[in-house]
Amino acid sequence: MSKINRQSSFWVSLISVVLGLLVGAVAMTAAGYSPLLAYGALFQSALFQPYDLGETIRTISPLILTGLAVALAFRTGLFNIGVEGQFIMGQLAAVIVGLKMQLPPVIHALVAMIAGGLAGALWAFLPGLLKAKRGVHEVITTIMLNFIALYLSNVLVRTWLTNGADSTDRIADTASLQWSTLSALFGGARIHLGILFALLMAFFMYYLLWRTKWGFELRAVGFNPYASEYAGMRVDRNIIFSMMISGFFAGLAGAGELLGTQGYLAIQGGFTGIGFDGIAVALLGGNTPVGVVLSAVLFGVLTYGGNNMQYAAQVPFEVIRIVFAAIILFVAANVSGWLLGWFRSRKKGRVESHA
Amino acid sequence: MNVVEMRGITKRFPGIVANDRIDLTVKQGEIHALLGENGAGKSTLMNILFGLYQPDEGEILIKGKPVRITGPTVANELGIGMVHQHFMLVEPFTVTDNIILGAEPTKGGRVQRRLAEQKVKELSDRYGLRVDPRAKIRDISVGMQQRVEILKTLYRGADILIFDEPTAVLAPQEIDELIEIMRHLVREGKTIIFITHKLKEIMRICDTVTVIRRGKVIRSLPVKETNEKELAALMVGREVSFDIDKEPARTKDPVLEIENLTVEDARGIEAVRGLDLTVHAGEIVGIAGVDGNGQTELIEAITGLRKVRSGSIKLNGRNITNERPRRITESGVGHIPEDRHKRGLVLDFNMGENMVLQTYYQSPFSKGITLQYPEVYQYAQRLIEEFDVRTPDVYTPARALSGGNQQKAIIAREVNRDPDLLIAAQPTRGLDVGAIEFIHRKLVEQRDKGKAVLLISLELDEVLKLSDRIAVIYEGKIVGWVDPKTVTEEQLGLLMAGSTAETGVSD
Amino acid sequence: AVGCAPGKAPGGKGGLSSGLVTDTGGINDESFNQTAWAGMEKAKKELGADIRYLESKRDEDYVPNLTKFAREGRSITWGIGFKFDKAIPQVANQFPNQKFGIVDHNLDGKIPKNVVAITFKEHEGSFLMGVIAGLTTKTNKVGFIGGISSPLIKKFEAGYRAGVKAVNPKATVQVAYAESFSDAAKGRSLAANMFDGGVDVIYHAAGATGKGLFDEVKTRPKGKFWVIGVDMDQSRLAPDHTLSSMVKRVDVAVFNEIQNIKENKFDGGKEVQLGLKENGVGIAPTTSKHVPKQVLDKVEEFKQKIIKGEIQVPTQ
Amino acid sequence: MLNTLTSILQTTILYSTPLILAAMGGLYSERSGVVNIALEGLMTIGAFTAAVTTIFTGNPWLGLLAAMVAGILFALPHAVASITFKADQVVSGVAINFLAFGLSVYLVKHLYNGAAQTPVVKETLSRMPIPGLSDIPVIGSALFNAFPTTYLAFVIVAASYFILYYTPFGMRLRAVGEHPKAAETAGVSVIRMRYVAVMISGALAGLGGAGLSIAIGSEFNQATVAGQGFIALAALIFGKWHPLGAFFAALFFGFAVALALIGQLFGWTQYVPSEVLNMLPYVLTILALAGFVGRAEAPAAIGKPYEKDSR
Ligand SMILES: Nc1ncnc2c1ncn2[C@@H]1O[C@H](COP(=O)(O)OP(=O)(O)OP(=O)(O)O)[C@@H](O)[C@H]1O
Ligand SMILES: Nc1ncnc2c1ncn2[C@@H]1O[C@H](COP(=O)(O)OP(=O)(O)OP(=O)(O)O)[C@@H](O)[C@H]1O
Ligand SMILES: [Mg+2]
Ligand SMILES: [Mg+2]
Repeated sequence: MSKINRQSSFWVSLISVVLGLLVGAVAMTAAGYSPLLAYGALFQSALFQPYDLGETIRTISPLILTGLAVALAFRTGLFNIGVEGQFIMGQLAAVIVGLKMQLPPVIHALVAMIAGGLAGALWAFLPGLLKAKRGVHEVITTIMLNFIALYLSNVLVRTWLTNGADSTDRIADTASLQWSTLSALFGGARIHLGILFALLMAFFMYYLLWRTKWGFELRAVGFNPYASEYAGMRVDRNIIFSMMISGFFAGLAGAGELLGTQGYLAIQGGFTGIGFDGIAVALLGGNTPVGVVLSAVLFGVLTYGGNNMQYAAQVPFEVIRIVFAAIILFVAANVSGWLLGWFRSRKKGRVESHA
Repeated sequence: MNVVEMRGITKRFPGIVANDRIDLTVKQGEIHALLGENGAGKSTLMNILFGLYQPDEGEILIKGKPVRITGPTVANELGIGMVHQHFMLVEPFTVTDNIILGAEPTKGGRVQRRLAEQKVKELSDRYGLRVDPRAKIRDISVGMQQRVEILKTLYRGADILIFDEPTAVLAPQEIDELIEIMRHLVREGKTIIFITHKLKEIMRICDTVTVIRRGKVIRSLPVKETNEKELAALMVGREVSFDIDKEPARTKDPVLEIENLTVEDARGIEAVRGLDLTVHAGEIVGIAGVDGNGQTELIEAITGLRKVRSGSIKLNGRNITNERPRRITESGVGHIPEDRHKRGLVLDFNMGENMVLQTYYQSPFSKGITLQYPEVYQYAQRLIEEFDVRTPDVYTPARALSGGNQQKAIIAREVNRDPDLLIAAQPTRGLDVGAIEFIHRKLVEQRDKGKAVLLISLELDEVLKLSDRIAVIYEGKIVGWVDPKTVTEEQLGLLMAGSTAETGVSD
Repeated sequence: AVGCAPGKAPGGKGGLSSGLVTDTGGINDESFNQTAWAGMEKAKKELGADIRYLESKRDEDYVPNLTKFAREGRSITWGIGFKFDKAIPQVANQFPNQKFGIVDHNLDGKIPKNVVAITFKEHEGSFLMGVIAGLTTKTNKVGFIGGISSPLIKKFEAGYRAGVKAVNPKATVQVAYAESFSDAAKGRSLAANMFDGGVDVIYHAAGATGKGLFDEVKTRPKGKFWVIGVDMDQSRLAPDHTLSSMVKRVDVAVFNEIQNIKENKFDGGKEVQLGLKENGVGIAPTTSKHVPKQVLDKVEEFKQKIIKGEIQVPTQ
Repeated sequence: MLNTLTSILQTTILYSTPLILAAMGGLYSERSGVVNIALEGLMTIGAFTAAVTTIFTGNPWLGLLAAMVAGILFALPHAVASITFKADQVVSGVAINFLAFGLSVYLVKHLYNGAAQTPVVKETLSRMPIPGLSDIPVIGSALFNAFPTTYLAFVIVAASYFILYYTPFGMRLRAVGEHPKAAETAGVSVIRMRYVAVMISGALAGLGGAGLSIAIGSEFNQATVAGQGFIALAALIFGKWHPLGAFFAALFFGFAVALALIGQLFGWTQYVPSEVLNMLPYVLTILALAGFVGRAEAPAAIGKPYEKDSR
């Protein structure tokens, strides 16, 4: 796990991003599209209009949280591939609170968010427990729990939350994370306060892991459970704890999406993929809070702007996924570090030969 | 005839020249010792000879012919085999599979295990290397694992054998056996390069010794013309004292009292069976025994890392049986673990963090829920200076330190917590004489401060030198107590092998 | 907040323009998105409308996609599929001067003035499929495979059941839901098990899951095992085994509304229900290939009864 | 009753075949020490290639072959990144998943006029009864009237067992995954073994994917694989990285799916909602893991890039 938490420098990441965009350009050119037109449309639509900017930020918010969820687990030696399921549970809990409880404005939203976070934490508790007590690989349990969450959410929407409808009613306005002043600022976009939660959690993760004694334990257990046990730390408890915090982040992501963006919960035919994107966000961000935020911004911009590429340049959105893949590969294989090294040595060689 | 000639070998690692224009000449049929401090460059040189590393400069001649050894396969073809410092054995494989790996006899695409087992058997009979061809590596003793390593080289027809610190992990009997084996091999016409930190062994069986310091050859000379003191001085670059000035122990109240202790190992087999042991304040009790007789489980039981089946452990009169490690640590137990990489350090944490591994939550390192990093680093800085841990700074990850310095750091941490009972398990394994000297002094210091020290070591010398009393462990029981001042190594060896005590002092 | 001023209205004859936002199935989904687009293309050809579409990757994309067309000032912006039930009113309220259309949902009656909601009486079409199945089965066992158990799909099931019952009271209907619109393997397994259990006609409303049904039936003897398709004429998936398909004329609906706009006859705030009477649902033209005349006559007879209101087809 | 058993068995086999193939693929890679979370993506690319090739050539066998080749090609970047460039293997696997998914859907849209799925594959592989055997009651029509991919899967499981434990190649592969340095000193090239293993894994996962698009199903769309690669990965871990273990784990999963499906046909949905029935496979897997499977011993060197110059 040491390598996975390696922090790559800003330049290395930036070069990887540029290389990744180049790969996308090649894919587009090969298929006869115009990359310039496409990328132009992408960035223009993601950033230039207040409305789009607001929507881009909205896209970024859950990515930060699911990225943090994966990153925190990685930091503590766990692979939480179940963010997707914890996300769904977060949505479910938030919609239940949003529909079934009556509370004053701000409090209602807060309670719903916390309920979502806790539901995610609870959903991550089981894999944590099984890992800690029975040594069951968390990858299997979390994959299974993703599917269970999906079906559970669907059956509850259909039977308990509605009278057999496809989607629930809208949550009470008191529970909404949308803030009209903010939306108005962004041309009526669905930007919502979820972004504040996301940034807050990024700071929380930093503070927890690197400033508190619990974080010290979590990291120690992640790096070396045997030495942690020797040092008197409760390895099993820490595994469960870290799965639950990870799940909490994921649950918040789901709750934020529900209370801020959607406002209702619908029957789902499959996963949203925000949880899986979180894996990529975390890895690209080197599993640090700041890195996660930055890579979520990148992913968010590409994802939201990518929708416009098809419209403006007829380029299928999927080329964005190819770009993601290339960026991740380049960062992971440290291709840019390698290139930089090669470039420097060439420059040095030239200087020497001149001397 | 010179079978191996290495000329002007240089190998650089980032930030260090591990081998600096080294010349080494090994004659046919000799046992040639390589001696040097930790990090002197011995393993690096041998890895080059075995083709694992490529030298930056220099040339190698085997049996007079210049060669380029680009990989272990080439080395094998040249008749070079190596028994590595850290065993190169695949744990879940059988002995036979490990030996034939990479050179499997096949028929119709299928590995001929029957035939291979037969070959292994023949080889092991011929050289007196007892192994069970069908046993899994993870189930056999370290000694047998080493014999498997030797068989691996012989199976490939090696006649130049490199042994990198083979005795560091062996019990005395096993060392004797190994030495017999080495003599046997030489009689069969093999040549051996032998790395060890133990001067006694060099004096016992080697013909020539080459001393390396900081990557350079200091001297190469026939063993007959030198002695231990001179070798030690050559190696370290100064005089080394072998004797510890030890005043007689001033024993006080019992600190550790163990009664009728039973502990199971990882596989659920009883490893400690009704063991009794008492350690008093102000004494060092050594535990002598062949590896695998319950030492590990005993330590783990005392420190709370393993559940106790029955019996009791008391510390300063308080029952600590089956308490959590943290409680036990807090009640005054320090522990230098036998596996420093697995238990002792979080290699990816920096030195500062490692120095407070057990105490991070206490004042002044913690305030409320937050860690007080300035205090942590201050404290670590102090320890590092006090114990002469060689590290660039306290922010350096533990992984970057040499084995000796890692060990010093652990000892600094444990001793500084000022525990009433200090458990030292294999505290000097693999370390050079300089480091050993330092650690021995620290242990005696603790004793003199009135602490109880429990020393577990496979190194008989060490046990004899440091202990005030020696308990011999055999099959999970203390089978006898001996007085280190009067007992002979032979008597101790017999006891360790399970023969009932006829001499010895009672508890 | 009211959306910013509509941009320059896209060209097209008389400024007629229309935007279509697909649900997550995409434009060429061999289902209602594709049919809807066919209606748009007809509008382009016959009415000179400027047409564009946007595909949604996730449910969250509906609103920004609709907003995009609204801001462009398109004459009408469509949300295709019941999943737009929350997005359409939201955007319609933000852009009160723009027109919108939703397919497959009536917004529970609370339809904004600038929205037309188009629903289909799938149960009526499904009833006819039930008639065909009930008259075709030799084993008196017929099957239904649903995608996700949702009210919309239950409507198909209910109509089908009623149809079977009306012509063949002895027949039983075996029902299964794959809980997925995309798992062809599940669809195939369900179909295989139904067939092995004696069922000889299966109707589906399961999207791509239903394709497994065609994969399975193709491997079975002709003339003994039958399937019935949905949404479009699916006969080409298994020409020798497809009895019929229940087609939903989303294209007609979409085209009609665009035409209404052109002729200034747009009538928002209302649900437009398209049933057998309006030719919004019906049986595929290829039905006559395997279904004998007397059965087709029977189907026609029931169709007329439903149109006249003599038969009320249940919806659940 | 016997009929039901046959049905359950048949569905089990149908559903587990792709899982078995992909899990066998994962087996090679992971036993050599390379984590393969890319199974999902490799299956995707296999399914895509098989469908398109079969549509173009009309020959599903060519489709299978092409899927294997494509699987190998897509496993290569994973190998290069994680073996040569020593990238983190999880990261690189995740990247492959993105790449495979993105590229295949991108190409489908490009090739077929923006469609989200390929046209229907006409010449799919169909069930191949084995004369004689397929007439055995109960198991006959389930086991011996299966898709060619199923027979392939069975053969590959048996072959993998033999290869891993009885051939030099398998011994070396396992050694490389347990203790690469030991293998290297014994003259085995760790790098080459791992490359080969990852490529085999691509071929088999590609084959598993092909089964989905040209045997069980007859098209490729973005939901064709839908998480089955991850389930295959789970089966591999569940089966403790052993060919037979993974095989039975995949069968177990298929069996649970079969129960859920057949349960519906028995009208169990009167008592429980169909969503709950469809949860069954996942719940059963967790119960099995928690109840009696427990701790799994991964290959010791798994996930660790091999660096020659280190200890
Ligand atoms: N792979 C490597 N990368 C970087 N530095 C290395 C590497 N291997 C060895 N070194 C450095 O080279 C020097 C020589 O190491 P070597 O292992 O050869 O010492 P040694 O004499 O065998 O020590 P010991 O007695 O502890 O076994 C050490 O300072 C070590 O730090
Ligand atoms: N990959 C590497 N990169 C950098 N330094 C390395 C590497 N591998 C080894 N070293 C260096 O090797 C040295 C440790 O080697 P050395 O052989 O002295 O340890 P050791 O005494 O053998 O440890 P032990 O016997 O406990 O395993 C350290 O100085 C470490 O920095
Ligand atoms: Mg060494
Ligand atoms: Mg050493």
